[in-house]
Amino acid sequence: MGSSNASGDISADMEIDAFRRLFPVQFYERHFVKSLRPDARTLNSARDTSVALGAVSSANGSALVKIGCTTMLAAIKMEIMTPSTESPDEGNLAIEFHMPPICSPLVRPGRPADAAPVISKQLADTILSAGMINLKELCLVSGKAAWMAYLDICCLDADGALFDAALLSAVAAFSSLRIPVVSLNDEGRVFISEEMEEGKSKREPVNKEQRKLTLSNIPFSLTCVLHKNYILADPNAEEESIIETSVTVVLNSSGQLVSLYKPGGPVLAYTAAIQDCVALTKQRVQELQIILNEAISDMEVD
Amino acid sequence: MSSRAGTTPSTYSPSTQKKKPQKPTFNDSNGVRSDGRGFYQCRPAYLKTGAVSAAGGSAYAEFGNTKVIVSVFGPRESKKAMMYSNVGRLNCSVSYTPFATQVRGQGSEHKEYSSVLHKALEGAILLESFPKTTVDVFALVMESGGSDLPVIISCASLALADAGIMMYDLVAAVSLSCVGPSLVIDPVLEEERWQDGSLMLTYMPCRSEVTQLAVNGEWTTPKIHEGMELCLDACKKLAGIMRSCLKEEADSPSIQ
Amino acid sequence: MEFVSPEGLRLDGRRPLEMRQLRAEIGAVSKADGSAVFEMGNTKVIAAVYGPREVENRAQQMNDQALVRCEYTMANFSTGDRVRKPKGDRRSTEISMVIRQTMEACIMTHLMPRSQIDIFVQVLQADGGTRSACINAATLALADAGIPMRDLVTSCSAGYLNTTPLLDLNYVEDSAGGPDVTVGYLPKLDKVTLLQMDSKLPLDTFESVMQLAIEGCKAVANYLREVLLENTKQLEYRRGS
Amino acid sequence: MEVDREDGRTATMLRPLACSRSVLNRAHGSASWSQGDTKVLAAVYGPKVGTKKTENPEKASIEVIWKPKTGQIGKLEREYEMILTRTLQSICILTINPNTTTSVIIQVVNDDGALLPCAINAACAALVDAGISLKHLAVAICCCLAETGCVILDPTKQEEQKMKASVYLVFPNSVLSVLQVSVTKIDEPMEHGIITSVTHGAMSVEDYFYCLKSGRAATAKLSNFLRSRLQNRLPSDLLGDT
Amino acid sequence: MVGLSVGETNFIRGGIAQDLRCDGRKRLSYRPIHIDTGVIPQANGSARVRIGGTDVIASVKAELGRPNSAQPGKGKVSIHIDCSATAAPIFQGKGGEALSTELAADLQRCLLGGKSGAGAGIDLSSLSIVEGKVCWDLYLDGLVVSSDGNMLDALGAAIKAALSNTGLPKVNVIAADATSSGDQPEVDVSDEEFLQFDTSAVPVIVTLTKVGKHYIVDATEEEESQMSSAMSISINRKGLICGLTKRGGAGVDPSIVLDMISVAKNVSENFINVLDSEIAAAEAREEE
Repeated sequence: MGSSNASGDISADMEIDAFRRLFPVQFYERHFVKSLRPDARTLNSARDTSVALGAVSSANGSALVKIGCTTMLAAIKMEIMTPSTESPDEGNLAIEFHMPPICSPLVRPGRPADAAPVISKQLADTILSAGMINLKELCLVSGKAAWMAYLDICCLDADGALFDAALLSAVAAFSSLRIPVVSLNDEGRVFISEEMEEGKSKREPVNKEQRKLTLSNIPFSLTCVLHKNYILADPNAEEESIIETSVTVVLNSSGQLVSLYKPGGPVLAYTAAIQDCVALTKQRVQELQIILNEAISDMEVD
Repeated sequence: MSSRAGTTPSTYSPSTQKKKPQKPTFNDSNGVRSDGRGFYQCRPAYLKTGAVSAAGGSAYAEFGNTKVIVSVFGPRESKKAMMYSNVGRLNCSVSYTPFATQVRGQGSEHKEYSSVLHKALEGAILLESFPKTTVDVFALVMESGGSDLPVIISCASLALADAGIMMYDLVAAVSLSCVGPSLVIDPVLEEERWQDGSLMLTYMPCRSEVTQLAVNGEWTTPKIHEGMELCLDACKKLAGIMRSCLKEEADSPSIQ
Repeated sequence: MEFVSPEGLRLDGRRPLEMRQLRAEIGAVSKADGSAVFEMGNTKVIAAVYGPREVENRAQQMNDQALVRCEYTMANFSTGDRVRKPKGDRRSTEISMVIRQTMEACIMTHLMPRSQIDIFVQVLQADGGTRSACINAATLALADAGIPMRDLVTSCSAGYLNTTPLLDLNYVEDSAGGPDVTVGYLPKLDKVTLLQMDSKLPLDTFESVMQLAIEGCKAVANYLREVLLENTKQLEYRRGS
Repeated sequence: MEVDREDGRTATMLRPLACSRSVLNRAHGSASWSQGDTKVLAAVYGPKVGTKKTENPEKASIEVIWKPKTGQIGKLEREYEMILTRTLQSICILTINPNTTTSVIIQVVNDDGALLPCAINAACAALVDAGISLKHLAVAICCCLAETGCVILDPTKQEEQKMKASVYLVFPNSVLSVLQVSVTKIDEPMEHGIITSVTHGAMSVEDYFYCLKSGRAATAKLSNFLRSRLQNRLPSDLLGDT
Repeated sequence: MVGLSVGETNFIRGGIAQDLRCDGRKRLSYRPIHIDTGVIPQANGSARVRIGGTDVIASVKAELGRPNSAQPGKGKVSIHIDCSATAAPIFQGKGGEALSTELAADLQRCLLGGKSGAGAGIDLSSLSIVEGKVCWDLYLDGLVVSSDGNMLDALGAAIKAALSNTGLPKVNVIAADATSSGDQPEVDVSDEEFLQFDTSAVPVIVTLTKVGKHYIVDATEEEESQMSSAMSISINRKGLICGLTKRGGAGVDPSIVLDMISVAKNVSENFINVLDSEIAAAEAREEE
């Protein structure tokens, strides 16, 4: 890459697009000096975020989340399993993050994206360690039957901050989750009881009141990228590809730090930077909480 | 912080206990289907281009509960190191999300649909306009609600148009089911489950060309004639909707 | 289990030193440059040879010799119980390699530099001795394709069960777990190019078993030669008419 | 604030360290690193011609292949691979050999807690052994937070499972340079900057910074050990050149 | 891939236009068909069909299985096709997979009828033994040994021949009244009595390949390389259409589609008769 001086000299008589492609770092730095980003955001602000619940009717709970252009579709399907002997009164949670080839030019069919299993793992770690879900609530009959919640998150459009969007969609999908009312038959198999069927449902449903999960300590995250002394919140794909140091902070709604994730990167994070990131995340948590609550109340009105 | 992942136990999805699945009955006298449509009435279509910003072109289609996104990438370098070719390549792949179907699936590629999609679009694209390179058409079925394949095909042709790939014409696709004595167009999942036969037609209305036709089940010649007529008619209407969707997109001031 | 009855007969009625019925047919695949069907009793394989032709993968091209490739596949219905056989499992990769090495040794690869020869063998019915049958079929196919060879490489197996050396094991005898010696042999040069053995065998017995397999190879070679001569006559006749 | 540890260590005590270099003949560089019973072997091949997928005309690329002790590679291992790749990328001088790939192969010999930090230390030592140009060394440490709020360092597997939360941290080793490096505009010394941070479990923000502090304090020891091990073999004229 | 020069291309196309193809056939005539049955002894039924240079083998294997809960009164049939690398080098490794799955899907569509089983060539309810408990699972395996065009028709014919060669062992249910649900009833598979399979309803597949303005049947590989599109139509003895697929990207006018269907119908009558007599001859040869 050319030195910054060289680029400075020729930048005057260069098309903006060409300059952006050839000297991306310099292009971005010129914006940063003015506390701006190429997409007209300030350094610390996140993109527009929207949450729509119940997007998939074939699932028990689902949500469509957009952060800027990054789009995530999360859906939960509930299935029955026999709980493990170590924890007979607990259900289980399986979280999978998919990057189908539609989401990004970098993903080709047949070869899963490198990022997908990593984000999958991060999501599972975060959701379980945040203590958002009490697995005991997923139990139906102790030692016999419990719910296995399959949470699948599909990335529909990858434009940076995938983890943030995925986590938000996961949380939103859980808040839209309606557990079906089920009963047990003679063979110990669980089936969906249909209340409307002439009212004489022979068997008492096992989970009459347990239709929703109580979500406590909901985790929210914010990814920032670090470049020199600048901290950019909620990067898009272009910013992520140019600035390689990223810090993802996950805080839950009670203010606890669930994860501080900085996988390498050329910029070292000093205490001050970390504190700034945490502070930005705190603000973001409040924003996201409002957005999520609005989405939930919207759904309940319907 | 203990990792709960590991061996996932075997699970099953609780199904409704019914005595026996009932074949849907069609009241011939009034000709109304379970969702209130007439036999020859398609579901309302919602189409939108530019659904995926990362793609060269994309489209979203929603026909009732069937929801599909198609992204088009390219023309770009062929990933497979292949011989020189003076026409471009079309590469199609259809996949389902794990939650698209009633029973949770694997979310893997649907090979058969991929190949039909390829065959349906191939004839509409000017492959010689991008020699040596590949255009990738990737479809994701977010929710399966019946007539998935025709929706994918129509949506893909819209996405190709959005990506600016040269085409002779838009490809519109419609399927119909033969349930008992009656033909129902644009069937939903429940109707597809009980169909005695099916017919899917992909059509370029301006050129009046059938690019793909798949028939299954037992048909007499007059019935095939009737079915094709119905599909052709529906394709023409659908193509009109697709065209107006593209026009709207072009007229509206571009945000990007 | 008794594999040789007191009367000296094997399970399928053969004598210990008797081979199964051989049958060969040249030119079963119309589009191939050379092809052949080879049967040893119930084992039936088909081989097709394509080449010498341009090397597909430039990186594999060799400037001093031809590239020989081989693929061995089993049909779904080739064995008694129907199991889906994924292509490229360990067993078929190993057999592919064995066949390739055996054929490579007898093809005069240096005459065809910068080219590629593909040998495809397809097992239609498997009843023991598939790898021998494949080698024999491949030899015929190569000869049919007119590819220069040092000699007609032939192969035959021999085993040792119930203290009796047995020629040309069938599936039941093969799966008995006894020693099984497969030999690939160049009859004119009197050289062994392939020698494989499962299980263990005392050294002096081994020699007699191997000798038996070599005798089997010679018999196969005689038969192949006849088939090829017959085929050539046919070609000549057709050309003359 | 004292905790009882099964092996009798105090909270901030590390397990015995061991490091040997050039343990493999064929590899361009290799090292084995152990902390107590956790032992990792790292081998470096390269810089070599890159595959088409990883080739970058401007930068050398680094790939990490994680070989678990037993079984198949899963999501956890993929995550480790990614973290290692990005951590190593940040300490290597990538502009020297563009268009090349350097492979780092990590073989887990035994896992008794703090596996990822141990692997990072091993990889770093192996890179030095292979003569790959580095900006600085990196040292990794695992801090665990007990329910009581006290921090223990370098936990065993048993301890790791008992704890409420844990933090893996990677710090740079202080640069000993003849040239005056002028990058430190910040008032903190360079070795206070975090290269990598991975946390598990929920904790308060204060607890995290407390872990950070404890981790930093301990890395000095680790750095010294690493440096002393690497210096053993280095001809004296190369010293101070990193 | 067939590499043809411009001259060869013109020769093939010109021949087709003049109703005189390279091998002397007319547009709607077949190459000689040769059928052998019982070629795979360990299968329940098998057949080898050669049409010109195309050589395919089909085998039928029947196993006892459990019917699908959605269709308790029906057996199961699965079709699997393999393209052997012997037929063409491009089929080596996984190269033949795409074509194999496509052929299998087309055959499935043509032979098994609609989702409800209406119009199926193979009557699935005849495979049921005890409703909801035991049924026959038929595995139809096809192998393309040598290919010179028209593979789908050849495979369809081979499967038809293999099915008529199939004898399913008679099954006697011993303890059918096992009331305890979930238990599989005991069955006895006879090894003497065999039930012949009824194949009268199995359709034939006629592929019309469109070259230029004309359509031909039974195209060779060279002719197939010149096609703009092809229509495979499966027709049973009653003249009903049991399935239809189109190959090739180029579009065709709807009226041409209908014309092709009627042409295929005419051709099929003759083709069914030829196949039946060939199968009968093969069976007779096998008896000897």
